[in-house]
Amino acid sequence: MTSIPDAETPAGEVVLEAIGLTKHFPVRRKLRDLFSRKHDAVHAVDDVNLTLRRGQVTALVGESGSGKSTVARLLSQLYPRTAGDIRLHGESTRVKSGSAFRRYCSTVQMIFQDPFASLNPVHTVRYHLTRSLKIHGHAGKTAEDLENALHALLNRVHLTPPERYLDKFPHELSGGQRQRVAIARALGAEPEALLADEPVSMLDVSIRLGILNLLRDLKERLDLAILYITHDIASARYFADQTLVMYAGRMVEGGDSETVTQSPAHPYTRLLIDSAPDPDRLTVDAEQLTTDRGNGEPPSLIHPPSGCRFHPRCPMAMPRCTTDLPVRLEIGDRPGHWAACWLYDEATVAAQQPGSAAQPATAAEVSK
Amino acid sequence: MTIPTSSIEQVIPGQGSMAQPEAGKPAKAKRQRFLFLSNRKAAAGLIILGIYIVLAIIGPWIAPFDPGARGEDLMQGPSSEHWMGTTHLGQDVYSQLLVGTRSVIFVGFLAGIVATLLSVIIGVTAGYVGGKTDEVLSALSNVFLVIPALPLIIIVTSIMENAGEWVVALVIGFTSWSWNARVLRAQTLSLRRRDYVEAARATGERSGRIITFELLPNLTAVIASGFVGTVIFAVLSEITLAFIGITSSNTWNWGTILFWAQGQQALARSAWWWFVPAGLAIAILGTALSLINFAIDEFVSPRLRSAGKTKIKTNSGRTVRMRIGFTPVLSNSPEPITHASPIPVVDHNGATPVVRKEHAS
Amino acid sequence: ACSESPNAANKNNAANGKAAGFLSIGMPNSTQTENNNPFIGSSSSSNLGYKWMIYETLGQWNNTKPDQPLKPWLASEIKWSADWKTVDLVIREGATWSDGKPLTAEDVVFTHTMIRDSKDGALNSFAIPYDQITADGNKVKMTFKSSQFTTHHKVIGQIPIVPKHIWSAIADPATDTVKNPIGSGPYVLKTWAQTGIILEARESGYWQELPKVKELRYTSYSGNDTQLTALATGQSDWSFVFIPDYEQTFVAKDPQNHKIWAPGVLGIHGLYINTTKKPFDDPKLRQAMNMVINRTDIFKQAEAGYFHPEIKSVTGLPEGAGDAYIADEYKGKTFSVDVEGAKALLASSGYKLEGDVLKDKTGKPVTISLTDPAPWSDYQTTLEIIKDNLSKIGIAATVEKPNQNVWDTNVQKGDFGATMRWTNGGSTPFDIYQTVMDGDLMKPIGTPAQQGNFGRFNSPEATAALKSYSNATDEATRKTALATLQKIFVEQAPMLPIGSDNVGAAYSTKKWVGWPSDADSYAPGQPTQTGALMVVLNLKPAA
Amino acid sequence: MRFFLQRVAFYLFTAWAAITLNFFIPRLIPGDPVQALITKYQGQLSTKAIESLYVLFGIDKNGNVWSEYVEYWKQLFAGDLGLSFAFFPTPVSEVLSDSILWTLMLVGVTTILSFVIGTGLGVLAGWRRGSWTDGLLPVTTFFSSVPYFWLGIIAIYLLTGPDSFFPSGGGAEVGLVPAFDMYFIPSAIQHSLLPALTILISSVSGWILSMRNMMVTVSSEDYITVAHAKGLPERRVALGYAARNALLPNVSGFALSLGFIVGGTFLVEIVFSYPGIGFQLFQALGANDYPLMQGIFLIITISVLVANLLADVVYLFLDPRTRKEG
Amino acid sequence: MSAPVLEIKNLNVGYGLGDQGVRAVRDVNLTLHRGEVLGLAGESGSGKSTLAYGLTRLLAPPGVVTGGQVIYHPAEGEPYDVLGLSDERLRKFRWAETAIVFQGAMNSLNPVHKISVQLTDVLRAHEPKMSETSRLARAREMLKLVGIAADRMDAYPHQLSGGMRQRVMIGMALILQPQVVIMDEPTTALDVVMQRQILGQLIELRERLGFSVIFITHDLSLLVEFSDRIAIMYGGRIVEEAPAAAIYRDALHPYSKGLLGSFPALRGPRRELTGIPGSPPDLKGMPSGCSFHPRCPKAFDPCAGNIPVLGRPGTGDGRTRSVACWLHPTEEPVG
Ligand SMILES: Nc1ncnc2c1ncn2[C@@H]1O[C@H](COP(=O)(O)OP(=O)(O)OP(=O)(O)O)[C@@H](O)[C@H]1O
Ligand SMILES: Nc1ncnc2c1ncn2[C@@H]1O[C@H](COP(=O)(O)OP(=O)(O)OP(=O)(O)O)[C@@H](O)[C@H]1O
Ligand SMILES: [Mg+2]
Ligand SMILES: [Mg+2]
Ligand code: NI
Repeated sequence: MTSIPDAETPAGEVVLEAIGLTKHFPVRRKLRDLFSRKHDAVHAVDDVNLTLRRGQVTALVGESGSGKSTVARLLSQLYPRTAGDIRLHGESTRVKSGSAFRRYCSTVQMIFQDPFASLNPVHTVRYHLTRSLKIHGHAGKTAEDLENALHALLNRVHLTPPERYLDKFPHELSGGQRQRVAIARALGAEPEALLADEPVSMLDVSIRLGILNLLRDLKERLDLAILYITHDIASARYFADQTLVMYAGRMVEGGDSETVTQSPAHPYTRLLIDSAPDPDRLTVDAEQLTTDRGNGEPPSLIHPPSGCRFHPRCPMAMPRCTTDLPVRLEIGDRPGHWAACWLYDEATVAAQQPGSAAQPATAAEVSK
Repeated sequence: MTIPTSSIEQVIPGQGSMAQPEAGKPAKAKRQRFLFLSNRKAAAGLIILGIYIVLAIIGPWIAPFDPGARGEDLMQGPSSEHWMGTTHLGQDVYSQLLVGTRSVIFVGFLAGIVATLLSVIIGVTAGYVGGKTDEVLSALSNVFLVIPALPLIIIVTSIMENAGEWVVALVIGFTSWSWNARVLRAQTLSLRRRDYVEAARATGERSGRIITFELLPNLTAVIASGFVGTVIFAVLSEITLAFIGITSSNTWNWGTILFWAQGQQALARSAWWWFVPAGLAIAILGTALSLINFAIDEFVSPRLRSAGKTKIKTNSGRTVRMRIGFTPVLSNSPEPITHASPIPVVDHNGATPVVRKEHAS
Repeated sequence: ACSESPNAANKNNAANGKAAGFLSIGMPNSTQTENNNPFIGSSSSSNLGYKWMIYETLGQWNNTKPDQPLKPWLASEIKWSADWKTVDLVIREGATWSDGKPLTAEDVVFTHTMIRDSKDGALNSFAIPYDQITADGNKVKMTFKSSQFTTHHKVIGQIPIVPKHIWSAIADPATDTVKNPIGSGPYVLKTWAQTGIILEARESGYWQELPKVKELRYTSYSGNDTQLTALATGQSDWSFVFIPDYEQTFVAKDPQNHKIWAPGVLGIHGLYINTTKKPFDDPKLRQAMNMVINRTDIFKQAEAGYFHPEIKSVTGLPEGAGDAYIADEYKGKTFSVDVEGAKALLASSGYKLEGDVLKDKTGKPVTISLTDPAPWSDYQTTLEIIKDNLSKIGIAATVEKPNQNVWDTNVQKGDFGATMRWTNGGSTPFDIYQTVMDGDLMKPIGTPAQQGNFGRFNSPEATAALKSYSNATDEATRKTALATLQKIFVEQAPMLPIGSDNVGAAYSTKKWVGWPSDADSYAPGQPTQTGALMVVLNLKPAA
Repeated sequence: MRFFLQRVAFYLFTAWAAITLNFFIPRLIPGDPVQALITKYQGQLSTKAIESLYVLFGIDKNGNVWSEYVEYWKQLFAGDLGLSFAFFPTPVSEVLSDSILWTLMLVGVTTILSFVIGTGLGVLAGWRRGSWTDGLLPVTTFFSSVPYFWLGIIAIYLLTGPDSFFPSGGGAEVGLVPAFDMYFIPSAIQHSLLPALTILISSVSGWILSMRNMMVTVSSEDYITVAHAKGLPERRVALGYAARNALLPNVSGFALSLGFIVGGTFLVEIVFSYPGIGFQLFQALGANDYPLMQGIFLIITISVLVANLLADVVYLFLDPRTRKEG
Repeated sequence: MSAPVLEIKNLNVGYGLGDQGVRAVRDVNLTLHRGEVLGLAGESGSGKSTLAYGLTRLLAPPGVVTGGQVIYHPAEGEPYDVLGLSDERLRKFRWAETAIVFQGAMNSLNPVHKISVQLTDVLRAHEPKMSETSRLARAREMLKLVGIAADRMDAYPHQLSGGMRQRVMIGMALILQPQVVIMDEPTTALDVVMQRQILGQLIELRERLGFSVIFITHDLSLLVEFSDRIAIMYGGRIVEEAPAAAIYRDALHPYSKGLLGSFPALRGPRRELTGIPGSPPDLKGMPSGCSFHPRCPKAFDPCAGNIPVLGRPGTGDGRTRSVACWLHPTEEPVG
């Protein structure tokens, strides 16, 4: 068993970059709105910036529905974006289908959350991998080349000996093995960036570690840029170099993983970390730093709260939070640590009492 | 005319009632292909259907008489010479039945194939492509669903001059695809959102390939069940058309036999041998096809399988039915079943643990 | 409310037996809608024939004895001029409409004038060439543009007379459904329902003795089989329907009472041959075909031994009704199957029988397609038998079963090999021969010939003879013309006659007796014929 | 509400397309009503009548199809379906109103009965799997594979006769006028028993099967286990929880089957001489009676659509998930 | 330690019979004491849910209870065996004495009935004499207890968020004031924030109402935080059972250790993660002896041969815990 060492890697070359990435899903119009001009939309992702660098893992954490998967799908160009830009090696790209899409695919590959669903039950492991190799032209010329390439792929994800797995159907594999096949399929394209959308959340606790270690190992050997999406902030701490926190479609905090998890700046990150089960906290109602005022309910993404989207639940909310969208503010404890929260704007804190605009605990619930 | 059973009523598109291939345990592809045959219903259905197909092929050769040839014995009951008796013209009913099998099977299958192809093309395209295409294709299938099929078939066959089996089959095929198309569209819609389809796209597969290699194999059961349903419908339609004298087919089929029998008041003349066998032949063929359809349904949704034991004997000898909500208790003695050994007092320090490989990954 | 319901009175079904003083009449004519307009063929009153119980004609024609003069009915005297272009009528005194008003010559003039003057001749379904129609007291005089010798029975015997005081108020007699029919007949409409139409006898005012049958119940069954079931079970007392194996399926159910009577009339069924198709343009070939057809088999197997009485005379004229018209030359000449004779005839005409294939003069095998709509099972059976018969002389026939519309179109356009079809019927053999041979009706192949001569039989001689027959003013001319027609028909065999129409009936004597029979064929037996009224008036309760 | 309007728009479109097809298709049949009429009366109607019939039916002028189509819509909006040819000159609307009630009574009631009985048995078969109900399926399957008409004819042969309780055909006793009285109703019911039984026997298996399958599927849902865990009485679990939910998908199937009432069972009407609309359609087909065909197709189309619309609405009530908040 | 409410004695539960059958729960002995939270952990497929459903006879076919007893000690009266109850008595027993909160609240609530109906249903079945208004009042009271406004009574399940639905389920479980509440992964579908809130609420309610809880999850760190005692399952058997703190600090069974070593910790120094090599056993072909031995880093000779029995280990706190491992010789077997 290898333990995961601290994330301390030099900043590599930027592979993929998202700038002001935005995705709104249109909502089917209701009859009432037929005559109004307003178009409702789910604001799934708003103004997201992130950078994936060679040989680095960037974690994206956030609660369910905060838009993490949407970011991944936008980055893999499975969804067209509403606004913003995606830059591959600094070049703006927007592809939908055809050969341009395949070219893009060969650099950016995605791994899905559920290994039970992401492999077609009617095809063998061989079929899945062969397709990936063939589409991206890594299958070689002869059948032998192909066979070699397949073996190499399976070896790379530690499914050895490869012959034992090649002709199996997905249902004959365990969850961990399936996820390895899915990873191998992604690797078949020889990508530079890997978007892993909750790759372990459907797996058993004892198997998770193996997959994470594998990803980590691949990152190092193949110098991959990895986006690791999860809602398990603890695993981000162990696995990722950087961690970004998302709330209701927006980035609220970012920085290197250790800093973000150990000294969270944004009240939401704090809430998240406090809520994570902690075996060391043996008394249940230990003093809590942050209390959730929103009954644990995320806000509506169709009509997101004005200002900071977290303000209805935030115990530290100030009047300004309800009106103005917070900007990224440097925290200053570690380089690169930032939070989008007015608490770190000295002028605001000076003028307004933190928590002065916090709503009573049940307010959010009634408004549902 | 009956609405084909099974596939129609049970699957209500849009409501997702279609038994989804179990998400947790994806259809056990290869092994289950053979498992399908081990289903008693499927086996029985396929054997009967097989016999019919064989008869359809060799029927005209093994028929003892020319089905249209007049004979000396008029309206005779079954005898050693005429196993199923004769008609008012002295024709051999048994030969007519044998010769008629080909037409029935031919029309049934051709119509089934045409309708299935159409439904797959239209349903899957609508479901996969979505958007405007979907709207147009859905509207098309709905129109065909609303138009009453049998009268339409009657009209169209009457437009065709001398409509032979081909025409009848094609007309039935072209008018009866809509239901299956709807079912397939709904299924495709749900499949399209499956991760493995998205994953195939993310790998860089083309749409055509995704449809044919990722979607269609997973729709096989639905398609097959639609096919079987259409075959039943086509067979019943052909027979109905022949019975009411709409089709002008010059060849024999069971409907023709019934048409003649009814025209000649076979039953009123107590000539049951003329009227009953053809009807039974239809019913048995229909039953065989329904059995296959049930089997497909069960294949798709293992929950429907009632095979296996449903009754179970407790240790005290009582028989209880397995049912939801009340798990049978075979015995409630507090004795352990596997006798675990009490752990002997071992010299803890003396033992040498066999250390296993530490690196699994 | 129950006691006021018409159902209260009608509720006594067939099971009540003789005590129920009604007669149930059934026809296999499927559903009806309430329409009592006597001038429209599709009305329920025409379909089921009850219009003849409500409305009457000037004279009564007995189809089974077509050569006999019409029986005076509403006209007490009927007198045609020698050229059959003028008729003088005396209208019966004492007849009244069921609303009590008297029937007068005015009503007769009104009826015929209405038909004559109807827009585009919509009501003139017999295409009668009316000229003048005038009344003088109780006398009516009608003149016509051409001789009515072949159609006089229609003018007098098949046009119902309607009351002027009612019909003059009807805006469009061609599209009025006449919900409340007022006629001069012995019955009035009591209730109309899909399940059955009930007519009840008038209480008074009928010009002759009132009928014994106080109530008539007409039912339209969905088809032959249901009608037959009704007959067999005694639900219908009287009907006209094709009954396969009638001995077993009908008579045997009540041998005492169940009777079939099927007198032939002057209208026949036969195999029309497309005379434009080679080699069937050769009369010799057609003759040979005529010689091998087994009409007895067809009669027994296809027509259940009664329905289309077998035609025996080579002239195609039915036994009984046609006897009087057979030319001397052909008296006693009857059909018989003569395969050897046919072979000899063919051989002598240049055909070769090689094995069982007949080759024509050019050496091509002779084949023919026989066609008729599938649902007509008697025709289909006939074709099967003919096919079998033709194979005896080496002609390979196929039987086709196009759908009825297609068949109709094809037959009219002359796109067929041979087909079983009927001819028009009438009071003389004229209609039969006209339908088959009239050159005036002939149309080129491809143009629909709606009125007749579907086989495109081109014989100016026959056309002339037909004209001469219908326009003749003396019996001798007619006789010659008819003889010519028969000679052509026999020698050229443009159509091979098979059976005749019949106007008989299936009836039960359980409740009512006095039905027409071979011994006393005083009227046609078919309940939808005009003469049905004569039958009803003649019925008496069974002892 | 939005859902509802959307459906209505969709139905209107489908109705338009179907009615248009219904207009054109009958016109493609070769031949015309006059020919059909002459042929129907083989020899009884003189060929001389042909001309007057063309005049009578008003089809002597060669109108173009397009203007006929426009005319048809105009008439339709005026509620005028034209005059039937087969029953000339009865208006189509009258022909329809005479026959539709019979069909509704016989086939409609039977379809509903079949649905109710089939669903009931299906609930039982799905709930008590492994009991005697398992034997139900093969038997009903066999019967459902038998053509209606065959079953009906055999039933007539075996069960009717002069002394039988079952009449061999017809809608009611001869001479009874449709009315809600003590004479007509019992007679109508008596006459409908045998055809109803035929339809019932051959259609019930479909419902049993689909309901059983849905019951089986629903029975393994968690909320059924929860209902058991709550200690609810078995009846409550079986009906209030399992059957209630299993019924939902069958509702739209039922709606669709209502549409088959007219088109699907006309053979029963023919075999039993039942004066319903399916039989009327069959006659219209034989008589090239376009106006009547169009009228009947219109009824079928509209009834299917209305049934579906109703099903949507019923669904809205039965399944709260389709109801939108606000 | 207080008196037991539920004693599970050598419970065996399987799926199917004969050679097709699998034995998913094997000779499980477990005691739930009054007022305690007993955590049940183990990886996926180890038989946790099977145990929970088996002891209440709620397993759907082909599940069968092949042996064992579940002795329930009612608040007053004699203890009795739940598995021996007649169907009628079992129905009465259910929910009134033992309520279950299932894994997915989404699927536990019938989508077509209002939640008020589903709440009062229980009362109608178990307390038929109660009037309709008092039923509704009681239902409202329960909703308030779990922090849901009473005006949501007439909502349908789909109109509630996942967390609210789970609360409704908890409220429903408590409506008859049962002695035992079984919770099968009640929060796995929820967000951590929500999870904490709901569990916090539950623990608080337990304090007030005094019921006992069997809490099932595979998230050991969650269990350690929330439960009093923890039982670890592996391959259908309980392999270790001890107070939460004891397990966390000093797990005896190598499997428990492995499980604890699989969770990255959020706080404190970075611990070395060991994980557990290999994959879970196949229930149909269970390894001989201790079923964990093929994956066990400390396996030695006896492990492959004999199945170790659950017993008190000879450690200092041996009175309060038990383990089934050849490395830890027992002083007395449990059960
Ligand atoms: N195709 C879509 N159409 C409309 N809304 C969508 C669509 N996909 C996602 N959404 C909405 O966008 C928001 C973000 O969804 P997303 O799947 O990205 O969340 P997530 O962070 O990945 O959640 P999870 O942790 O549950 O996977 C959600 O509110 C979701 O309902
Ligand atoms: N219907 C069934 N037929 C056969 N085996 C089954 C069935 N249901 C469950 N099993 C098996 O029984 C074993 C125990 O399953 P169970 O659901 O109790 O595990 P669990 O510990 O609750 O797992 P999880 O954490 O995934 O919920 C598993 O190995 C499973 O494969
Ligand atoms: Mg996601
Ligand atoms: Mg579980
Ligand atoms: Ni005839």
